[in-house]
Amino acid sequence: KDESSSSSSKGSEPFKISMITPLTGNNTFGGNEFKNGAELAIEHLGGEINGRKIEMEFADGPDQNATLSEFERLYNKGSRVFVSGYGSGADRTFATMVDEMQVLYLSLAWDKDLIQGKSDYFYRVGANVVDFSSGAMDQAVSVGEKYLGKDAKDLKVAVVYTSNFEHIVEPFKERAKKLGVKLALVEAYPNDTKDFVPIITKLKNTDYDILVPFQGVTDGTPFQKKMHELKYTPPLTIGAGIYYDTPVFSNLGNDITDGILSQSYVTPFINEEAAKGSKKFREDYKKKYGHDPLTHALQAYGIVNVLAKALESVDPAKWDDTKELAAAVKKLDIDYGELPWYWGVSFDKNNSNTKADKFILGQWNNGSLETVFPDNLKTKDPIIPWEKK
Amino acid sequence: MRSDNLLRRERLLHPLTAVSLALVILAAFVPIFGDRLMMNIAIMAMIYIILGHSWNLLTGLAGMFSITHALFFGLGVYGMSISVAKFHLPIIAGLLVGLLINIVMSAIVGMIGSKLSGLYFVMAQVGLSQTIYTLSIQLFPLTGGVTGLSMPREYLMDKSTLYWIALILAILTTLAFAFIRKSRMGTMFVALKENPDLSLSLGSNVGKWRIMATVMSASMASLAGSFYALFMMSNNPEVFSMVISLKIIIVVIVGGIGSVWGPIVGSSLVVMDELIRGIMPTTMAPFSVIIYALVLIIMAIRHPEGLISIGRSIGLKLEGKSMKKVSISK
Amino acid sequence: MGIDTFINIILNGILIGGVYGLVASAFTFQAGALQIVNFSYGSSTMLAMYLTFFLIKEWNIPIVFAVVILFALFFTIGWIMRRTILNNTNHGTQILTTMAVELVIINLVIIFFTGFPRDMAIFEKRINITDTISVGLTQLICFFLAAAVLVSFHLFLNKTWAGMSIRAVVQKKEIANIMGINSERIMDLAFSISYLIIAIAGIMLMTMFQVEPHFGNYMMTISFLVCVTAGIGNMGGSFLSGIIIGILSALITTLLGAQFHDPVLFGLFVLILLVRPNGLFNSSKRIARQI
Amino acid sequence: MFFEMSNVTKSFGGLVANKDISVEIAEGEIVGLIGPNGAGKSTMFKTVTGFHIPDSGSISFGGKDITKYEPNKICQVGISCTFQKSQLFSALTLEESVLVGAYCRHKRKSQALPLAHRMIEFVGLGGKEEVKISKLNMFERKKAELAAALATEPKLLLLDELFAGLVPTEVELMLELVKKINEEFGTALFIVEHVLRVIMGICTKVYVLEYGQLIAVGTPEEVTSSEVVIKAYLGDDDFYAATDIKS
Amino acid sequence: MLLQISSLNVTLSGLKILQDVSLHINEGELVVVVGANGAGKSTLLRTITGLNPAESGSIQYMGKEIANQSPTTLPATGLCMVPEGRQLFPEMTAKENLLIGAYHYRKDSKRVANNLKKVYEMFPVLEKNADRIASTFSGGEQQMISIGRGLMSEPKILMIDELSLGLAPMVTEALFKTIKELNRSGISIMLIEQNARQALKIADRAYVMESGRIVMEGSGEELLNDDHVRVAYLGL
Ligand SMILES: Nc1ncnc2c1ncn2[C@@H]1O[C@H](COP(=O)(O)OP(=O)(O)OP(=O)(O)O)[C@@H](O)[C@H]1O
Ligand SMILES: Nc1ncnc2c1ncn2[C@@H]1O[C@H](COP(=O)(O)OP(=O)(O)OP(=O)(O)O)[C@@H](O)[C@H]1O
Ligand SMILES: [Mg+2]
Ligand SMILES: [Mg+2]
Repeated sequence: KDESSSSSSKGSEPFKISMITPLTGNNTFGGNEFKNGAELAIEHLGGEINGRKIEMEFADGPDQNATLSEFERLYNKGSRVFVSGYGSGADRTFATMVDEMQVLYLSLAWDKDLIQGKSDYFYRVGANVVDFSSGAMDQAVSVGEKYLGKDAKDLKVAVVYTSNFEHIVEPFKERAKKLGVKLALVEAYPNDTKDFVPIITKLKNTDYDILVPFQGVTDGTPFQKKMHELKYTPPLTIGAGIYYDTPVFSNLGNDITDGILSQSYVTPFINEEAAKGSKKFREDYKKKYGHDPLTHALQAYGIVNVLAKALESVDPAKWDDTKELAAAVKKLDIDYGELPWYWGVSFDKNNSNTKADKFILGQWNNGSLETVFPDNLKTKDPIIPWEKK
Repeated sequence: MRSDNLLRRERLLHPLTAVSLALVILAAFVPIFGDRLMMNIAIMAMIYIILGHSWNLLTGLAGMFSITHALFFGLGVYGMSISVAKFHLPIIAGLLVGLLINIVMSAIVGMIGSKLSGLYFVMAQVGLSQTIYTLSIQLFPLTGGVTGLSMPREYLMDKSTLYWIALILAILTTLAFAFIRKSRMGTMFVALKENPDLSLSLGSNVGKWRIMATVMSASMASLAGSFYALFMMSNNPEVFSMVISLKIIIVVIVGGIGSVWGPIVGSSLVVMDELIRGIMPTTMAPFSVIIYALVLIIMAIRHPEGLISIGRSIGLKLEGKSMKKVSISK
Repeated sequence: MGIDTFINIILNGILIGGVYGLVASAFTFQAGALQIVNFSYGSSTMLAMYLTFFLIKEWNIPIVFAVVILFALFFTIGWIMRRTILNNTNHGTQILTTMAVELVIINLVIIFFTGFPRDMAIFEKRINITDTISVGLTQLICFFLAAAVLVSFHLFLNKTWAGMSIRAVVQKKEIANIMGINSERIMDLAFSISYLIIAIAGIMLMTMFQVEPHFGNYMMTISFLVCVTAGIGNMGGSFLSGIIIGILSALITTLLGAQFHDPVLFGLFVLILLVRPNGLFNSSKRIARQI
Repeated sequence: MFFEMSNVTKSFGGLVANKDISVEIAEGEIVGLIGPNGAGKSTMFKTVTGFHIPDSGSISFGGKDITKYEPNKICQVGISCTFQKSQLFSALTLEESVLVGAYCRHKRKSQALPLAHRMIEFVGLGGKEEVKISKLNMFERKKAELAAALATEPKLLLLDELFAGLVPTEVELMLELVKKINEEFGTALFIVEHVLRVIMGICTKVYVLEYGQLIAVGTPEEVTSSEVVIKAYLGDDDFYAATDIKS
Repeated sequence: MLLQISSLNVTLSGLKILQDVSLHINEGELVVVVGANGAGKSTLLRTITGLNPAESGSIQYMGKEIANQSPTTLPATGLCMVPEGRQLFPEMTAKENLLIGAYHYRKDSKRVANNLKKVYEMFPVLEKNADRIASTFSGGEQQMISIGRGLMSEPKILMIDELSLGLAPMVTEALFKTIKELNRSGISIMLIEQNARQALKIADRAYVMESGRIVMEGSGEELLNDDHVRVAYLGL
């Protein structure tokens, strides 16, 4: 009945895109980046598409059940199109229920098994974790081959990570096994570890070629600082994204960060020509929010742009018909580089984006992150080993 | 005259409490049928009622301060979701698996609780729950790590079905609590809380009762957890988090500790939390938490015996008594 | 593994243990001596860290003034908290109100300082003992500071009239009153002093760690662990148990692997508690059956 | 023997609170235990009831060795006690408090409740079942304690200074009650008391303890006239000897 | 007149506990209050020290109104109560318990040491076990600590609630003598005692309290010979 009453004014009302993301609680930091990114996307779109106004509607989802409850609230208020917020633990829930509710849901969650069979309304637009972390292994191997002169069989890799990232590291390890790469050290430490001396000592006593840390902002900083204090520099570090490619990391100072490589999911610090609008995003973001954007912000910016592409292809008056809109999303076929986050869009039969599979390798150089791989995105050539410089 | 007295007291147990309880809950939620958000909030409130009774049993009655109560809840969630999502067992099996894990776990906690008291017991629980939390993340192949597992989509239930199940579970646990409170077990629980040494000297096997209290309480929490897994259609280490534990404690203390009505009254907080978050504009989200916190503080200072003390002071005669003091130091 | 490495790890464990001791000292004092269970302890420390950062790094206030401001502020916070929400002995109420205060602090920090992690970007100076063995300077300072704080708390409680009257008030308020002790005043003062210690700890920690709004959780766990394993209210023991925890966790990580850190450490402490139900350093004689 | 302590020693650190104590009590007997403050009387009771484990020696009851029993087990074999420092469940009602004791014998509420009511009636608190223990005055509390202990249906009841703080009229009432316990239930009693009226009035045998050691045993008359006891405990003033005892 | 109480009424949790109580203590007097359990004796003392609120009536101490005054100011003026049921600080040592009594003149360490010595002389057991935790003392020993703590405060007027509770006859005797001596040395004493006979023997004056009212007043001698008292409180 809700729909019939409002049908008369359809098309003239602003169109709402909803995002539930943690604005309080433990993940406030990433949540706000998400919010900023989406906000900026709407601004860049001029607040309208094809003449109809579009608006973001945000809600605070500090935890799983609050997210669900906010979802229901927004649904009650008429929201039918959602993009997922940072670390949304409730995406699994939504994956099961949006079809029944006929809600279009674009997710950035990257769990491999997120989608249970065929769905008409649930789309995973971002990368999945297995691609990402086996990608990191591949990067390590290709760096090894190209710069260290070792092929996979001879390469020795050390991994350190918080146990929070077990699900990311697992595919990494599997990939290593498959490629025959030797894992010289695998060290998972508890989330709130503050004392890294024992782990660093272990590293010191391990013979390896490449260190791959999977670390977040809370543990990455102390870890790197401690290494610096102990005057220890690993032979080569390839951070598995997450934190190593954020501006926060560069705050540590050049003598620490310089030379460190990092795989990124998506990053605004790439060759401007390769991804349309990435520079504009980067600059405007900094202007508006006072700091360089994190990957998170770009993801949110990106997903709103993906949705915008779908909206463009549908008559604004029909946007409220989610079925039609969902079909338009499904039909999307966007090439790599057309969106600011570089990824393309093309959904497989389970609505998983098959063009969110290219990852970027960057290197810190004088406090800024230069993209060094793949070649079409790179802004600089890598310097390996760093001492060569 | 004596037997007359006896009769009156025995009757107090079920029918009256049950009927009035059911009516109150129903009346409170009649307007919400069909409204998904309201049903959602109601379901969360029911879950906290169940958890509240569970905590109240252990802490309010038996006096064992349970600081990481989400541990039992979380095990219930994992029992259900692992059984169903990983091993494709039926729901009832998931429920039983959750119960079983919880019974084992709570027997351990109870055993520790019969040796330790006060902050020492609290500390031991923090240790155990931290360990389980870590394991829930590290045993990635089994548990799905931080991202958890998805329940198969065919188990998705209608909101109103979920609502009715939650309601029934809440009523059942309320009755169970009321019954236990009046039974031998309840008397023994309160006795050991009030004065363990005297209980011992009156022949009560304090250690056994402590374990019993923990097991009973954990089973209730497990029920809530298993239901939550069906409600959320997934699991997530978040369910072991301190946030949930603290919320359970807050709900009961605000309601009135030791009383059957405590958790029911206190669950209004869950509703309040939702409402404040709903009313405040998103940009003010941190402010809404602050408001919530301030309300808590004022509540705690003005009505240290819980909200039901207000009811009592305006003449409502609610069954049960609040036990003013929780003590977690020795 | 060489002997040097081993010594290094143990030394580091001892020093970080000292830091744990410092973090926990005020908590031990509050929970043990004042019988106030302060769940906002962690976030108070976090607040001290943020303020340190902003006073010194962002607002460029000279260090001496910054410290004075911080002290004044924290003393006041302690005083106000004790006056308004902690002037009762009911642990249930205390838990409730302090948890609420924690929410307030965290969200105020988010509002005013954003959730962005902050780091003083100071690098710890290492003091080389031999070529291969070295210790961190701040850690060393913390170590001695912790020892000093805990020892002076201990002496204060046991050897001064004020300390004795605090214990008296905590144990039997009414009787302390009729003996002429102004229980409210003395508790206010004691609690405010404990907040000074939190300010000190905050400053020290800020030089070593990066802070974000939820950093307090970690403080809380550590304080809890240290306080309880030592035996609640046992100041001297806290310092020792901080060190033991430091060494143990270093050893577990080194010998078994970091992924076993939590289960083994916590498992060990549950066991220790079962064997010594009143903490490592409390003799059971102190806790006699009152029957 | 019905109840027997043989050569029990208990020390706290360096302090020997009980040294080589041997005590015998026959079924249905009323035995007293007196001695100066700090002599070790309460310690002895706590050892019997299982709150202390003796360093050496053994305790047997009804032919069973109960030396290492836990307090609740001891209660179940039939020894109950009241404590010197009044012990109560202050948040419970009188009825519930006594029920705790009654549950020691009966698992079902339907059986335990009548027993509890009987005991409440017996000690003369009938009508106060619903009153919170914390609302009772001292005399009533003492009776409540007694009722709870009685509800465990003990064969031996230890009373640690049950009469302390009662005015003489109340002492008499309580004395009647205690006598009635012995007569009606055949319960043996072991009584620690500084109120000599009690010891003289009902005990058939009195043990005297000083510095943890038994220094005398005998009938009340024998004991109170013994030089050692007068010197250690009663004092040479004729005050007690004269009036209290005779009355 | 040192202490003058007139028409004192006290209501606690809705119950009238004391009704129209008037009594006084002169300088240097030893006054005994007897009464059955629950008569309100302890409540009277608690009201004088300000632990319970007085509803109406006045309590004048050395000519000053002290009803409903904060208890903390009293010790310095020489008003001290030894509470019922010992009320020691259970986790402090015997010595510390005694020292707390000297809190209000704590700066004068000589005076403290002096008084401590006196108390130790009175109760040698305490000196021997000075550093033991109070809760491990026997019942009687705890009573000694409690009385000692009261004496430490150098009272002008000492109010003792249930002096002989749990004390062995010999100690009780000695204590009564001591009390009398203290009284002779100039301390006024108000004694609440179940052992009415002995108490009345040493009393200058005495009051009988029943259900919250003073029902009788007279010299110790008079009351000892009063029929009602003999029946109700002496058990004769
Ligand atoms: N837990 C304990 N630790 C150390 N000493 C103790 C402990 N319990 C009792 N004592 C000491 O043992 C001795 C005997 O104490 P107990 O309580 O048995 O005396 P009592 O004969 O009951 O005296 P009273 O008549 O005063 O109650 C006393 O000196 C007492 O201080
Ligand atoms: N806080 C209170 N609230 C309600 N009633 C109280 C309170 N304190 C005492 N009473 C009641 O007041 C009456 C007098 O108590 P009080 O302790 O003064 O008597 P008492 O003469 O000292 O007796 P006892 O010999 O038992 O010490 C008792 O019936 C008691 O139950
Ligand atoms: Mg004794
Ligand atoms: Mg009294």
